[in-house]
Amino acid sequence: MSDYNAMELMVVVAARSLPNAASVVVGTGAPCAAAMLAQKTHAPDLVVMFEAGGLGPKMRSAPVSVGDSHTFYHAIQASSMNTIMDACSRGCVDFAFLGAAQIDMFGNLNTTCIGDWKAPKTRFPGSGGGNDLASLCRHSIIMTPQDRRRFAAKLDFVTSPGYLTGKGAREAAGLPRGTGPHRVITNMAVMGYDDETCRMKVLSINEGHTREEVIENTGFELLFAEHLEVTKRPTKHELKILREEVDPTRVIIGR
Amino acid sequence: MSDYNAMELMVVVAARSLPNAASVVVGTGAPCAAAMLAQKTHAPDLVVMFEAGGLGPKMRSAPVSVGDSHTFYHAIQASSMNTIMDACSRGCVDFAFLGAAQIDMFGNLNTTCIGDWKAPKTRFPGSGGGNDLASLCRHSIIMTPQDRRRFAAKLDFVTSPGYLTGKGAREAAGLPRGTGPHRVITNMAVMGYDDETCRMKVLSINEGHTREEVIENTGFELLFAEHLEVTKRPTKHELKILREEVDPTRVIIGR
Amino acid sequence: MSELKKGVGPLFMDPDADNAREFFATKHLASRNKLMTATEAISQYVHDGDYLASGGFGTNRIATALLHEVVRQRRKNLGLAGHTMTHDFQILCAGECISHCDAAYIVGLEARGLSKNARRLIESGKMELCEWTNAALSWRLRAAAMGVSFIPARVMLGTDTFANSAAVEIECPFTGQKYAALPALYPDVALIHVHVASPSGNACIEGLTAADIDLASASKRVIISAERIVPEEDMRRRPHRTTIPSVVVDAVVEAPFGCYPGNMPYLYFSDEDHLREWLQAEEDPEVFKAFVEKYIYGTDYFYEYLDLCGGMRRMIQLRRKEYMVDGAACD
Amino acid sequence: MSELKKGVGPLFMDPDADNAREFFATKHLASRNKLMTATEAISQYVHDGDYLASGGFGTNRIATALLHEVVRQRRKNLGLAGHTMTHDFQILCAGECISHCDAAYIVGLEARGLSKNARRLIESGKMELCEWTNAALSWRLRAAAMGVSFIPARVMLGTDTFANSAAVEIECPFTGQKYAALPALYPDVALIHVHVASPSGNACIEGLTAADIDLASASKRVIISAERIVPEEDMRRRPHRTTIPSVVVDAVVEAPFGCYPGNMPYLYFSDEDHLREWLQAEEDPEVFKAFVEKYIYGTDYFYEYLDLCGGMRRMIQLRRKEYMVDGAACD
Repeated sequence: MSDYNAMELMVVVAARSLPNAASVVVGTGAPCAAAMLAQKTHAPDLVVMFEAGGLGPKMRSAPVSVGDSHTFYHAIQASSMNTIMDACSRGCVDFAFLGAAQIDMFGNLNTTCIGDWKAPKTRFPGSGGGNDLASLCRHSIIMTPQDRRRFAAKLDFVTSPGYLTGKGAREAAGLPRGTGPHRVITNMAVMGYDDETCRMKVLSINEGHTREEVIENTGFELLFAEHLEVTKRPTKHELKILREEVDPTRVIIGR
Repeated sequence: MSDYNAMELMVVVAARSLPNAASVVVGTGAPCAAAMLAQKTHAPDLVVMFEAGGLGPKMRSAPVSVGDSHTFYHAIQASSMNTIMDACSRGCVDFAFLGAAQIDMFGNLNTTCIGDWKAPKTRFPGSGGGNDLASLCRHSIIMTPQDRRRFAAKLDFVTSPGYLTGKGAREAAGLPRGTGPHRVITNMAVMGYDDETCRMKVLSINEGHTREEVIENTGFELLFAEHLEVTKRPTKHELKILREEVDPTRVIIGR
Repeated sequence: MSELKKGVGPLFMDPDADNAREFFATKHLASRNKLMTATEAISQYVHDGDYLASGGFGTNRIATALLHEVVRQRRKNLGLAGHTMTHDFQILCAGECISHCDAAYIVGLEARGLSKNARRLIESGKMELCEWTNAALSWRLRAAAMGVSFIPARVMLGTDTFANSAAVEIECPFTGQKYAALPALYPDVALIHVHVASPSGNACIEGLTAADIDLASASKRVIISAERIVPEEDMRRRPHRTTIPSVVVDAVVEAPFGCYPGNMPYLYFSDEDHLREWLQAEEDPEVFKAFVEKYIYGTDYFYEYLDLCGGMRRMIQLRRKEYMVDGAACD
Repeated sequence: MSELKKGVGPLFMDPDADNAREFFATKHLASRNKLMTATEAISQYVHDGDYLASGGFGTNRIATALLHEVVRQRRKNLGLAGHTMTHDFQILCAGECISHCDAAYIVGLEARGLSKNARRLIESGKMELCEWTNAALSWRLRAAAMGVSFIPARVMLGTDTFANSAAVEIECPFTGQKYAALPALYPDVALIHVHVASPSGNACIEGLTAADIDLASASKRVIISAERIVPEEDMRRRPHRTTIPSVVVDAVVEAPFGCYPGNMPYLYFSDEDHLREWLQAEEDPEVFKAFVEKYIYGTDYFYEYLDLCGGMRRMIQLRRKEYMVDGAACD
């Protein structure tokens, strides 16, 4: 039916959400592919950063680690973790890509454990730089598959802050003014956050999926945009660049 | 009478006060000459630092500025002001040489102004790194000419901390435990500090000077060591190294 | 203002700056030859119960040769600073060396997957954890490097990460802004792999420094492993290129390919096949036991491990792979 | 615990981290050609009333060419971060540009003596001062670079320097230890001279960095002057040598011998004769007026000043003098 897969669409949507000359901290995999695609399409001046210290590389291929040599290939600077984290804290970084094992309606993220923290059923890596980026960068973007287990009513552990308990809660907690979750990009839909309630709101639904399917795969009540749209499909040009230049071996976008 | 001048003696005394493998932050002029002399005599492993960032240079000649190229000639590291100040704060630095326009009986120093601070009769440079080194290094050493104006009962401005108001005052103020003034080396005498009162105490008097002369040239009451000695004169070897290797142009030790 | 909160996590190390100063006062600063074998360095400077920190970042510029030696010498009850530990954490878990850990990123190997053995240790409750973030741990090291017992930061606030950390909330005396106060972290010993070092320990890192500059200053003892040892004068000729000064270093170990199977910037890329082999071996505890026996306990020197992994042929392949990232070798 | 004290000095700049973040959000990060003349850079980025900070240390690696231009364009009512300012302070005082100053080391030229003109300005009460120390100012810049409104330090405590600063005492929430809380310092504009820069502003400093790495991050605008401009790819080939990244830089000015009469590490030594000439001219206000007229107001470009001071012949002498410090040129 469609001439692209779910991951390709997600990467394209993520790429489009990055304006030119903005700065973004990315991880490996899909976020990095999105940043590379943005650079090769509408955002040639996008400044890409990695939390281990890579600042503004000219990436030829995607890194396997956020600290490997790809992350500072012909970079502006091969710096340090502190340099990047300081820049985030100082307010110099516009976007951060984050992942999570669980996300709630306010965009809070769990990457620490399933079950009780003291005796976890499953231990995950923990915050890493996730809490830092979610706290300090202006906008955070999540790319994740959508299912009820992951989109949870209550997190087993709040590793990284979304809007916490709602409007004003970040500022009350001491987090920098004017920061917070921005987009959630899944295989089914693209979501933002309601200005008033800070709750997750579906902005567009991906081709081949339905509103009902999105609701079924979410463990909490979603808001929907008044003018719900179909997620704009990738252009031929975007797909060509993504497939031929960004991820020619299809490690990220699948085989 | 003597085959050395007052400055030569002061430099030699200062050099002797620096043990091997200790670390010392020095300024230009006499302190730097003292450190160089120590390295060329009993303390080859003395680590010399400069507040602008020079760490462990192999100095061929004395710098004109604490930040010039001499201060990191074949050094361990050409670092930063923060690197040096952090090391002092961390407790890695044993000695610091300081100067002053005024010094009181507790070794407090004024390098800021004469007269009222708001409308000074004379404005001096201020703390520079002086307060930092006096606060953070284990022992501070002053080299200065001795006169009543300089050795003052009350400072016009306490720029850098000696023992403040006496025993325990540094710790009460929040300064690091076990730090404070160590020696005052003048053209007339060598002074230390009394363990109980933290007041300045004459340890030895330089050849050609008297106890009375020292008292006359001091604006506050001095303590005297029980066994007051004559300052040990420079050896031939020390003078030879000082004159031929450390300061062959006699910029520091005079012509 | 709302009440100021406190994390309930354990504070493993004393943040007191005066106590740390007393230690640093005893540190021998003289420039001397500190070259020794990995066996000697770990034997002399890493003791049971020590709090350890590992340099680099995950699989990048990690001190694998030194970490293997920690396992080989069967150190136990170590504490650990866990800012993005991946394969390094996996190695220490293989030896069950760690009993408590300041955790920011552990058990995972980024996109490669999770370490089953490390998860088993944690899920069985054998390791006491305190939660932090990567930035928090790097700033805790910076506080220690600065000789102050705490530093304010704007991370962790409002989350369970904070609640299970040892951070406390404070207010800025100038703005009233709420901050997380992070306690200084002075590790007992740091293991840092570098490109080049002199026998006295002047070390140069090329590429990302991660948190290693502060780590080297903050740690009570520092063991450097280096791809290459160069004469003192080579380092002193360009003193602005010294990344870690010899005055903070206790031991220097020559360890070519000492970061394998990790990625050493400009020199060799990570061995993804071997990292996959580790993860696969961990699927079965018995298989993994044999795996660790073969690669670590069964070897005396790190070069034996390199030989078991394909030796020079493999190293040259990884070198070529790295050059394809950046055609220009570093000089 | 005894009562916590507060300095009574003025806080010239807002330490609020959220306000600073709002500014940094507007900063244009794209890599573009920022090359311009000193005239253009000062005209565009330094305004009357701005709070200025000068890189380097006293007479070493200072941005003389840019400082002359600030005087030439007759900027007034500037604030100043005065961590070891010597000849740089002297230049700005020659133009009577400064109305308020965070003072750590001013009016002196180290062992060379005191600037009579600078002293006259201060002793006449024409400059509002707040007292600090070198470390305090460098840590205030670090706090700003870290995006926090304050940082704890163990200096100034118990002295009149503290009393006449804007620092306040606080207690460590972990140890109860008393600290001086230093407010973050975000200068409006920094003038930093470097060895090499690319047109986008990737800059490399060789030798001491003084406080310039934090200064470049902390400042709202950054003007770089460089001995040499190199292609972007030259800087990007060894990204670990970048001292100041282009993302924080607003303008790049080519200025060979741009630190004269200061000392540029590895390139040329300070001109002690000319520095003496400055100090001597200041002995008589009329003589000094003519001196400043001749050397600064009477010139349009910095190279005219260099020519007045002996031109290439003199520069080559100073180059030779520097090489005698270190026979090996830097590469």
